[in-house]
Amino acid sequence: MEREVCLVQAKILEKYKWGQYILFYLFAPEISKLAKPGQFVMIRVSEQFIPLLRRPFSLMSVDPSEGRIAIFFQIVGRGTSRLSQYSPGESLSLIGPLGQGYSLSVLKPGDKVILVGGGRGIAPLFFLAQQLKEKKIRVMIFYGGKSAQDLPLKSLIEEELGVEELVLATEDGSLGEKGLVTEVLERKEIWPRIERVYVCGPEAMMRKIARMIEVWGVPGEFSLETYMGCGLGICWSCVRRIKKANSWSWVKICEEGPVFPGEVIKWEED
Amino acid sequence: MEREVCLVQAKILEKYKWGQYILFYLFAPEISKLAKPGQFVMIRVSEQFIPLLRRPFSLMSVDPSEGRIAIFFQIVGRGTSRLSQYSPGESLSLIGPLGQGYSLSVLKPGDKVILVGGGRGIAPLFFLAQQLKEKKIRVMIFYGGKSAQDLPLKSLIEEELGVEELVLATEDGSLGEKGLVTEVLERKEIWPRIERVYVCGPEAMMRKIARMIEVWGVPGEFSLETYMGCGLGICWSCVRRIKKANSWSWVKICEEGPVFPGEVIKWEED
Amino acid sequence: MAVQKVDMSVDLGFFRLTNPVLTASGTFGYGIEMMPFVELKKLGGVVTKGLYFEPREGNPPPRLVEVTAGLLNAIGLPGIGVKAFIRDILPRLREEKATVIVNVCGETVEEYVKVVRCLDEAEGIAFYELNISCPNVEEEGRCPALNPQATYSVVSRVKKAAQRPIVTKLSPNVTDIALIARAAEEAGSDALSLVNTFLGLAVNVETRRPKLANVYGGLSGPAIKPLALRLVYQTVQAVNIPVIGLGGIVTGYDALEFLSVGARAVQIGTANFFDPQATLRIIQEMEEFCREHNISRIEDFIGSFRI
Amino acid sequence: MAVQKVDMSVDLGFFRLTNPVLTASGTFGYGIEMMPFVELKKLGGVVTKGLYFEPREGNPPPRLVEVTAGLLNAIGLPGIGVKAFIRDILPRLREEKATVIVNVCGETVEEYVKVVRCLDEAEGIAFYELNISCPNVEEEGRCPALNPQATYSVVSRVKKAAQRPIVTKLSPNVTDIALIARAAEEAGSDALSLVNTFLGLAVNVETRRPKLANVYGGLSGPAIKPLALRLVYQTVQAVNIPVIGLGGIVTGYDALEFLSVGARAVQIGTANFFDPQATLRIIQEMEEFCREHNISRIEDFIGSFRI
Ligand SMILES: Cc1cc2nc3c(=O)[nH]c(=O)nc-3n(C[C@H](O)[C@H](O)[C@H](O)COP(=O)(O)OP(=O)(O)OC[C@H]3O[C@@H](n4cnc5c(N)ncnc54)[C@H](O)[C@@H]3O)c2cc1C
Ligand SMILES: Cc1cc2nc3c(=O)[nH]c(=O)nc-3n(C[C@H](O)[C@H](O)[C@H](O)COP(=O)(O)OP(=O)(O)OC[C@H]3O[C@@H](n4cnc5c(N)ncnc54)[C@H](O)[C@@H]3O)c2cc1C
Ligand SMILES: Cc1cc2nc3c(=O)[nH]c(=O)nc-3n(C[C@H](O)[C@H](O)[C@H](O)COP(=O)(O)O)c2cc1C
Ligand SMILES: Cc1cc2nc3c(=O)[nH]c(=O)nc-3n(C[C@H](O)[C@H](O)[C@H](O)COP(=O)(O)O)c2cc1C
Ligand code: FES
Ligand code: FES
Repeated sequence: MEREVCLVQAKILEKYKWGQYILFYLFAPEISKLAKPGQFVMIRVSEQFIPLLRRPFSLMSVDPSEGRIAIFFQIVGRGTSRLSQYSPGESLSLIGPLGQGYSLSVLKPGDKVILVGGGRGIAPLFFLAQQLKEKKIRVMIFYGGKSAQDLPLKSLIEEELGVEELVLATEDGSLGEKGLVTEVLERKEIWPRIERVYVCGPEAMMRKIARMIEVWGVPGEFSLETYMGCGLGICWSCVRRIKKANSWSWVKICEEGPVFPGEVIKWEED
Repeated sequence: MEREVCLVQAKILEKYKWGQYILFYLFAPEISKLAKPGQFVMIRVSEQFIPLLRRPFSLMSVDPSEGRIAIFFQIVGRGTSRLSQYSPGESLSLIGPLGQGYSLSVLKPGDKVILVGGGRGIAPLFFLAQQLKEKKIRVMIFYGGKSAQDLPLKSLIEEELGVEELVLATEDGSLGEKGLVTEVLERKEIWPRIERVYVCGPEAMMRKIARMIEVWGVPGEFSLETYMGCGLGICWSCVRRIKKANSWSWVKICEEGPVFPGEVIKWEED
Repeated sequence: MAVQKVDMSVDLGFFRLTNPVLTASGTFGYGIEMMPFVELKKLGGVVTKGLYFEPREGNPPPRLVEVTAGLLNAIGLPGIGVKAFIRDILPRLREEKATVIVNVCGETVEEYVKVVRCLDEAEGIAFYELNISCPNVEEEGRCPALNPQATYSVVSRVKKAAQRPIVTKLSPNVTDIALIARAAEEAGSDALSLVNTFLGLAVNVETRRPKLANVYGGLSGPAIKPLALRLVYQTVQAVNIPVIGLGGIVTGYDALEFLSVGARAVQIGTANFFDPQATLRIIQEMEEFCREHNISRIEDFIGSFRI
Repeated sequence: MAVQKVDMSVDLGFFRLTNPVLTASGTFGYGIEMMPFVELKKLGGVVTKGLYFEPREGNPPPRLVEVTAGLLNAIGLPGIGVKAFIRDILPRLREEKATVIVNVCGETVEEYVKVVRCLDEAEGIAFYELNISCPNVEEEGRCPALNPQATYSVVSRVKKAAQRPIVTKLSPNVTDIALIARAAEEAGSDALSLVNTFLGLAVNVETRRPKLANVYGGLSGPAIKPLALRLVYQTVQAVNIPVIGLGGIVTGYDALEFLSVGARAVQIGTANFFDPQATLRIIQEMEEFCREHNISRIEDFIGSFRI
């Protein structure tokens, strides 16, 4: 457990904003060197006590040569709202990289994989795609949201990731195919050719995909979200039911996750 | 007690900063119309709960024709530090005007008065001098501080107030006469020609002046500072010992003050 | 199909409030101080600053100090006394058509009774709130609210004397609130209100002296909300009389938390200090919530909490 | 003439701490999780997460919710059990030269004794902290810490069994902390620590359900500091054994408030979650204060509070 984790002040280099979505590029060389796709950072959003706790955000893009990392987040409450007010030049206190990421080592060049991201869930998949590209894996991204506004990373994906296929899905049909990303995924009959699926998004979406791939026998990895008090393994707040030695245990997502293979996850019912 | 008091959002029009001293011009037409020198406003410095309470600030300058008011403050703690971070264009929640101001009605044109301000205590006296000027009262201002940096309003006083005499005093002698403002005041043998003294500053300074004028038999008015929970007369926190019907009572400074004649004030010993 | 008009009135059994938002004693003066900001008749009720029989000076300052997300106060219950209240204040509150609830204090049980008898003579008061957390009522400066027997004895004596309904205001500084709540109920209290402040201390490390002249002070404000809510919920489960909840309420959402666990009304305290219109805003926010959630009567929301 | 080097060590009588800053149980894992941030031997001591005899699952989530300036938690004391601790964790803490204090839990008095006996066999533990706020020890889910008799009975039984000194950790949810503190002292406790968390509740108004799966949770963090400080001061006055203070400490200044009222050491809890180096920073800030105020030994500052 002697992890390499850093506590750093990271300067905001660039900021982009699309409605409720924000993208920060930060200067955090130590973290950029250690980070693996699927890992996250804990960010202190206020030096005051409100909110008190750090907030977890996936690493969305990493460039160790420039010492840059990126986070991409949606404003959903007090903490993210406060975070969205920071500007380039200001610094944020970051802890990371934390958690276990997606596994890439099982893949070999030429393999074909699917990445499915719902809304802000695209964040860790972007970083994953960067690394898959380097490994010459053929990547197909499904990127879904309620409407066009929820897919702000479309252009960046097209420009930077060079993926084989980018399928967009919106519930209102305002961009890409109309429907839930899971429905669009179902329509495409691609499963037999797929080596692995990587998923991040709302619980309901992930649960559906987990069922789907069980049927097709394709291995999948899912990035779970829970309430995280510390991100460091010391508060025991972030537990989910995970199958271990054939029984369901409460497992700390911040330490053993947030990414797990589909078959060990107990999905939350609505 | 049917007071005219307003709760307003006041936009910051201009901001000036000299070290730890800040001057804000605010757009608050209702308050500007009602305000009298010596009155104050309660300002909410954070929409979060830290700090929780509003902070009291004297009205430092008022221009009803333009709907402008000014506050001048020193950064001394959390609240003033937070307040100092606001910028022109942003708005502040203000309640005012509050309290009883200095009495001017006793004076007639040609009368000579002294205003003694220590540090940030100059604030209410600036506004007072504006009105005394209109009433054609001859004004002499004593403005003291530790060193030159503590007298940032020097130029503004010279430019705007057209006072008969401005005496500056600094403890380190870096501007004006060297010594405590009370020492400088003592050296000038001016008392016999003076109708009234208006004072605002640290407790020790005010106490010394109160003793001085008692000897000379010159009436004086002093603006007191206490911890104010509300400024509205509802929390009973702001009390000082004030002589009423020949006995000392705990009196709410925010309602019956902050300005009192010297003879009714019980001074705090160090 | 959304609800247009929400019925915000709540029935305490002995009194129907036009809405569930009252002011908390000691945080709204005698009411009239707040008239520049609040039309008093729009409130469920105005609870006055605690009144003893005689005028009182209160503690020496500092009486109040800000702490993280709260206040510590040791004001010491200064006030004008019950006669001046009836003479100078009450007529103006009546003019304003305010629902007046008088917070009653006493240094002895006899004084409580004396205050209530005096108030009984006056018109324009809806009911009384008995502040049984006043210091010095029993020996050793401990207040009756900490002990079921003492609570029973004060409340039953005052209840017998009073011609108006009585709400007993409980202290949170106890191991088992249900015990105290039941004692007050058995003594005949018509309703309960809680919480009063939590006993706290703040030290100035430079001077190594207490920040309050009185040494200890009562903690109020957002910091105490989860504790107050727990105590209110436990009290609601323990008694059959109405419970009025308070402690750290700043928003309509906060107030709804208290109603959800079964409080029939709420009081707003510290929030008045930084937002003098907090009471009106909270009423509005609650109404808004009801409209959005198709709740036509706020009473339907009360007690909706399910574990 | 300013003090160059401050002697930060404090004597608990049965143990001398290199400095007065310990971690609070349940907020620093088993210590090793925090090695990326804190050199453990620089701390006065590491208090472990509460240990039962067997491994435990803890409560279902949500287990933690943020409230204003604090947390509500109902983690439910999950853990690896005392044997795994001795086998897997303790050797690594010893390697790090950490001063190890084990927080001991039990569902029954027998379990407390069993845990302590098991730990007695192991080397590298400085002393024990008895968590008598564990639920379910007595009937009705109430914990021994709320009652002087129950406190006496657990503490005296464990004290007799244990070969190492025992610090009893008290709950703040009581009317009279002095009663409980004296019961623990009489039962032979070598020291006391307080406070554990304050019982609270938070409701999701949308769903009308508790925000924590366990319904109630314990409040910690800056919100509770004035309440904790009051309880620590009252306890110091009530007993003759050393008292360790905690509750809402975030800065060296906060820690000094506790020492000023007589605590001989402090524990840092919630602050670790948002500032993993809070403990080291607090030591530094305290040292800085001592240097600035010409205090050469931190022990000279302890108990310097004057009313
Ligand atoms: C490992 C991990 C990685 C994440 N990566 C990203 C990311 O890259 N981009 C992004 O936009 N978001 C990400 N999230 C979610 C993000 O942490 C939450 O949206 C954020 O903490 C909400 O904070 P808030 O103060 O704005 O919301 P709050 O005001 O605290 O709550 C608003 C809503 O968000 C929910 N919420 C609060 N905290 C969490 C949490 N820790 N996890 C899940 N839901 C929560 C609340 O239940 C509530 O419904 C991630 C979460 C985890 C656990
Ligand atoms: C009627 C009145 C008018 C005032 N006018 C001005 C003004 O025009 N310009 C100006 O700079 N200051 C003025 N003050 C003082 C100003 O209100 C305080 O400096 C300010 O509230 C401190 O807030 P803070 O959060 O920065 O300090 P805190 O962090 O709260 O405390 C810092 C220091 O200031 C002291 N302090 C805190 N609040 C008060 C208070 N209400 N009164 C006195 N001391 C306090 C504390 O005891 C402490 O020593 C006035 C005060 C009163 C009562
Ligand atoms: C400055 C102040 C004065 C108070 N005076 C009284 C009082 O006179 N009588 C009383 O019963 N409660 C008094 N209280 C307690 C409040 O009525 C209320 O119970 C407490 O503040 C908790 O509510 P809050 O968190 O909304 O402020 C006072 C509280 C404060 C802050
Ligand atoms: C998430 C969490 C877990 C805790 N677990 C324990 C525990 O296992 N044993 C214990 O005695 N106290 C436990 N506590 C209480 C703390 O040790 C401490 O008493 C309390 O949090 C107050 O201190 P603080 O305000 O500095 O956090 C826990 C507190 C928190 C927040
Ligand atoms: S978030 Fe604290 S243990 Fe996982
Ligand atoms: S400041 Fe509240 S009564 Fe004066």
